[in-house]
Amino acid sequence: MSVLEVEHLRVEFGTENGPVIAVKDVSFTLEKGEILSLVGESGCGKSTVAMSIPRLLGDSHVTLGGSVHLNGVDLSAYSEKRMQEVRGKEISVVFQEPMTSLNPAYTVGNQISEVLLQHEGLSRRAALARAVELLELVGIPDAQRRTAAFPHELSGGMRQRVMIAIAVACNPLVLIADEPTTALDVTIQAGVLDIFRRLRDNLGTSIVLITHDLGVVADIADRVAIMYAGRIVEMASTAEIFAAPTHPYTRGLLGALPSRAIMQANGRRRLTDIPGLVPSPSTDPDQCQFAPRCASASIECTAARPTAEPVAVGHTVSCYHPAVGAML
Amino acid sequence: MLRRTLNIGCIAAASLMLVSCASTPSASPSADEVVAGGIAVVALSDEPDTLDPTVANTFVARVVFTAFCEKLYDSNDSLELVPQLAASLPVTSADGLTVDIALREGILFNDGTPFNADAVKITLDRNLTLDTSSRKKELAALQSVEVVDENNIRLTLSRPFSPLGAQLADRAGAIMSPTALETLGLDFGTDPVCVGPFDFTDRVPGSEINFTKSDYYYDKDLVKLDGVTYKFITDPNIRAANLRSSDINVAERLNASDVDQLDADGVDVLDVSAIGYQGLTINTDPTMSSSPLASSVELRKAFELSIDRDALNTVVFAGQTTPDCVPLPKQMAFRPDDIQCTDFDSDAARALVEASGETLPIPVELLIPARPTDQKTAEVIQQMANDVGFDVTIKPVEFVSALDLGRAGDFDMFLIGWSGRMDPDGDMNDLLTTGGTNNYSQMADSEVDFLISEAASVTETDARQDLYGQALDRIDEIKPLIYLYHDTWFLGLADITGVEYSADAIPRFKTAELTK
Amino acid sequence: MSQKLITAKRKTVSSIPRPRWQRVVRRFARRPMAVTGLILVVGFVLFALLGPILLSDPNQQDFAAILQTPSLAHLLGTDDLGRDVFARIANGARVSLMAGVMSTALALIIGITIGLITGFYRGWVDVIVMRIVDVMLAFPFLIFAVGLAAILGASLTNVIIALAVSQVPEVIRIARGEAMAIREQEFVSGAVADGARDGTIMFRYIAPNAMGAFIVQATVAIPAAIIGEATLSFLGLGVQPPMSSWGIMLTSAQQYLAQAPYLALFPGIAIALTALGFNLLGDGLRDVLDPKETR
Amino acid sequence: MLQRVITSIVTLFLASIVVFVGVRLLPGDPALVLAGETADPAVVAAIREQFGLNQPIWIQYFNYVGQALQGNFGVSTRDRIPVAEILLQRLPITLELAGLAILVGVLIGLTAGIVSAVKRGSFADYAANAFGLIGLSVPHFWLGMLAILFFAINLQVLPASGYVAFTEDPGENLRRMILPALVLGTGLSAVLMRQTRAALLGQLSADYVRTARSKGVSRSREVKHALRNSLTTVVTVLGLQLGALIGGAIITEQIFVIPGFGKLIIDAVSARNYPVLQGAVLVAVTGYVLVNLAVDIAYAYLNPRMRLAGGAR
Repeated sequence: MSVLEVEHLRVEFGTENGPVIAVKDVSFTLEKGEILSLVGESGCGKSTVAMSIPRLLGDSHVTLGGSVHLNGVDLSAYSEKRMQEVRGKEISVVFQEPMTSLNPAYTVGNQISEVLLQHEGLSRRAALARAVELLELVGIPDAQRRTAAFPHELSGGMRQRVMIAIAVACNPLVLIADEPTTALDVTIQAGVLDIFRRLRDNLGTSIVLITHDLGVVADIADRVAIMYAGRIVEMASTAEIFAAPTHPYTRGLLGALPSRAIMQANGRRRLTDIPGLVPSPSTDPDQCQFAPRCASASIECTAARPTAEPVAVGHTVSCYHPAVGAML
Repeated sequence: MLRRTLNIGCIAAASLMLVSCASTPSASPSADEVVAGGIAVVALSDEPDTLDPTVANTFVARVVFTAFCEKLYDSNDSLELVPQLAASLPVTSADGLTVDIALREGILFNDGTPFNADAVKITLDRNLTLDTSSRKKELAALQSVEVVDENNIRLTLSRPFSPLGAQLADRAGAIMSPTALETLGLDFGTDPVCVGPFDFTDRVPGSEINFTKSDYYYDKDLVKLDGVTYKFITDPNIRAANLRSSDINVAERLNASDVDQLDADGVDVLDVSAIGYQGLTINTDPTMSSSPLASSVELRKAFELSIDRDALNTVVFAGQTTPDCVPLPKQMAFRPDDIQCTDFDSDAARALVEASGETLPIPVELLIPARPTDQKTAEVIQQMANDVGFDVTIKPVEFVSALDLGRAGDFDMFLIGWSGRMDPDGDMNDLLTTGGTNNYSQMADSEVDFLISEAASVTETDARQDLYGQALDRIDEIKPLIYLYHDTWFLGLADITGVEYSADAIPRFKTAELTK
Repeated sequence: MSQKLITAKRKTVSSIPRPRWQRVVRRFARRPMAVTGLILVVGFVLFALLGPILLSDPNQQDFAAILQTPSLAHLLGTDDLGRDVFARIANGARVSLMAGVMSTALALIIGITIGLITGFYRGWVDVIVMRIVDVMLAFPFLIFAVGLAAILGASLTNVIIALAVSQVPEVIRIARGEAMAIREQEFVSGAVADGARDGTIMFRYIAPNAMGAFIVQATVAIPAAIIGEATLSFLGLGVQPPMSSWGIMLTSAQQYLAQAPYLALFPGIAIALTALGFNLLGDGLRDVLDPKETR
Repeated sequence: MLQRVITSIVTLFLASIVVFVGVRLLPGDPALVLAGETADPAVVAAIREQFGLNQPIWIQYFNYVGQALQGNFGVSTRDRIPVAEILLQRLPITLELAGLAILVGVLIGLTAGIVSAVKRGSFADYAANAFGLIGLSVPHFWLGMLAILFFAINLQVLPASGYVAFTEDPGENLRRMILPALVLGTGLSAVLMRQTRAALLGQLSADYVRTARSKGVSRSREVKHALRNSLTTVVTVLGLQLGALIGGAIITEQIFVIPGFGKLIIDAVSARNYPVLQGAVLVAVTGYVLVNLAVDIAYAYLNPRMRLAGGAR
């Protein structure tokens, strides 16, 4: 049984300008000790997927569809109260912005202990002691002293490590990491990824890693799901994706992968070098959403939406014109 | 023109007023039970200035003085002189230059020190010499004070001056304890000691002044209250409200519009036509005022004709003031009996305006102190005068600045009153005489000057009355001032009886008693 | 919040960013409260403009009709001199709106100019100006306004000056802050690099981008100034009779609180509704324009 | 923080000059006020000399500041009572009024603001918003008049005005303070409600609240996280609102006839009582500056980021 099963996830936001369907139909599974990477451009809905699994989008303007099973239990049936017991304990999250994701008014130790107090029933003193261990675990030197520090006294990389310490404090089954390295320097990125790898290896944590950085994917992910306009368009093992990308969009992404040299000179570069615009998220026509930007689009692409078809073992793709073979 | 013919209506109205004015010692209509002792709480309309009779200037301070600081003389219902600390009325020599005053014997100040001729001399000398003495001018005719013996003093005057007695019935005649003066000097007002039914306890600035019954007062058997507290409540509505709720026992100067309601609520209301007047002072110096009014008696007359004093009284004062056209109050013995006012006649006024040959409308800038009632009065006058061809613009200025402007002659017309004095001299001299400090109208008329100074030196009442009559006639011809009305003041009483409220509109609590 | 997820962090920096006005209008129109505010404000402006034409003379006294309760002849009754309260409220609307709008406009003009200059140049100009601003801000608004009005003397012009001067320090602070923030942005540094003149940068580049903040400040300041005018008039430091102002009407109404409470009611409602209109309008504009929301 | 203290002192020094000059710019001669109706020019001159009004203004200023620093603010021109004594007498009254008003304001404003932000879009939110907007739009003095009309004239349950010292009769003192404190507190609570709501809403959508949520904490703990960071705003607003509160107190004291600081200032203006006016305004300004200094210190306490940075904004 998979640790996490996401089926036909759909997320709709009500906004002033009408509904926005950020996630249209996403299904995937996550096995124990697996690192799955969700990849896509900004606005493709990958962060929304990450946030909707532990139901963190909690707002009256959000409509969730589909189901999420954790170890076979349907979380969509859970009340908000029961979800609170899941969050931080079974499923925890590392967010994208280390600068703002910690409460500036509380000490680091305080914020780590909070989750322990909540779920582990530890005393304040024991929780604080455990916080020191966790800080050591994520590689923060002088951990004892750091527990008394306020977030603003730490660097971005350190803060992200604190976030990870919070996320792993209760040995969660699933760790969702939403672009955990995007805001960090390249040198620090490697360290953070290393922590993830160790967690998986030592604790068997399953990880959903949201990123748009194919370098990170190649470095750490076991499996990759490529998202476009609220849907997964291709899913395969990391090796397979890089070796034999099949969806024209995936191929475009890989083609647009900047060389290391460019990445270092301009860290903010984004994967938008495929011609054309991301489609409007407010509609969901019955067609391939990538068609307008696709070189191999044909009449049938705009007639009906392609379904996910296997092209190899563990490799599915939603396309009428899957490309075959390695990229040139 | 002031015609000396008899007018039934006017006199009748006046006598009606007199009936209500002269309601001296307060009747206690309800057969309420009298309570022994207690402290009467009195709401004043403003905060008094310093309680030093030599320098004090506010009306409310005069009210407070009656509690603890008696004078050589006092006034009765007709504003005539009666002895208070003096044993009898002053005796003036034939040439009018020497005045002998006999003092009451065996009287003690509230600090237990004896009241005698020496004390009187010290007070009067202080009034004459202190730099900041506001009494100097009132006692200008007084040259020196001589102690004849323990209980007699002799005043030497530089000129005959019959209003002297009246001055000694006011702050100039309030005798201070020499011991207290010695200790406090300039700060006498912070802990004043005089002869009086009550003794100063303390003062809370902005809030209240407290007095307790004096142990040394000569009439202390008549004093029933344990003490009096004067609170300062500037808003008349609030004075009325507090009276209604019995938070206070007495409220001074209530709104005319509140009187009926208070009556209905069982609060006794006494009224007195105040001795002061309200009027329109016209700048008669064309070099100072550019309004044609400055140089034209006819236009000033037209302005007076345009004003309906009765309507003003009804609209602004709910019919509670006493419309009048002379400075002297109706209860004053010196007031000529046969005063006839210029009646409201807008047609006549318009005719005069049109005959003036000036470009219409005729501009008049009306300077007023920025106070609600003055503003309302000004608005009504504006409408009345504009109806006949004037163009009145109202210039409200904060009170003190308005006085500044008035003194400087920087106005066309000034809505300003005078608080009134016991003696007619105090209502006319300096206000209408050439070069007077308070002669805002800049009037300079030798006939008026002569009549007013002559009236002050004559001692006989009929002769004085006649001279003032002549002066008022002459003033009416020149019209430097359009007198409008005498205020009526209302004193509200709740659970208290025996309050004296006489012609000078100063409530006295010597014989007051609280009731249940 | 939902907006943020979709469009966040996609700021184009190549050209001078400006709010798209059509979108602003559309978003504004979707807010019923904001539209209510606009209607109230426009209503009072029309009332102030048309009142004197359509209604009777607000200063016409009628001694035969004193303190009359509302009737068909006098919609809101008559006051203590028999004047029509409705006409006087219309007249007062003019004074209120003039005082509110003109003092705020004056404060904005002075404050923005000084604020932009100090925020742009900084240095000793900034130090001196900010000291002065601190001193001015050390005085509570009403004490400052009361003092100024007392020194200048009571008149509408002086009330406008007093209210404007009292508002200036706040505007300086905002303009200075905006200037300092916007100055650092890329399109400004670009313009600097292109050799644009200081004045051009301040008023062509910085000012238009701070416009949102200024408009928001204006909508906060106008109702405050309207209430300020009423308060000063109430204390006798504002416009003077026979000119009517809502504050003055309330002063005289105080005397008749028990007899004729409607005299106190209507001018107060007028003040409250006008201020409410501007506040609603301001809230709406803030939602639509405020740069803070997108930051 | 030291720099902040120095700035405050400089501000106060400059403010004292402004007060001194401002008071002397008031039209109307205080000596003339004292001299009264009959105002003898000689008396006026004597009064001027007695109060040092005939000296050049800078000499008057330095004399004044020298004395003021020793706690001597001169004597009231009206009754020769030391100004310091008068101020000490009036200050507690206004402090009581302001304290009660702040209590009312904070109780209503903070509660309404929190409820409205947490229950965004609910009926309570709309009600709180309506209250905030109306409270912001209604002038104090009118509210005071309505309160008098309703409670004192119509219902006759509370006194229209007047003041009884707390030491004299605590119950009566509070009874008389209810209406003024409510009137003064309402305006404050409206502002506070709006600011609390805005700040809390902003903080509730902050990333760290999402973090807290991801930890599985309850809604109330989430709000606590956000509230802790909103308090800086609330405290700052409270400090800045003190100015409005002093202004409001002037009007409120005027309407309810409370012999506090506000009434003292207004009375002193009309009586041209220079020493009292100067003293009162200076104390008001000093209080305002000191409270805002205290706010900055509190701010530093509530916001750890400021502790090291050592200065506000």
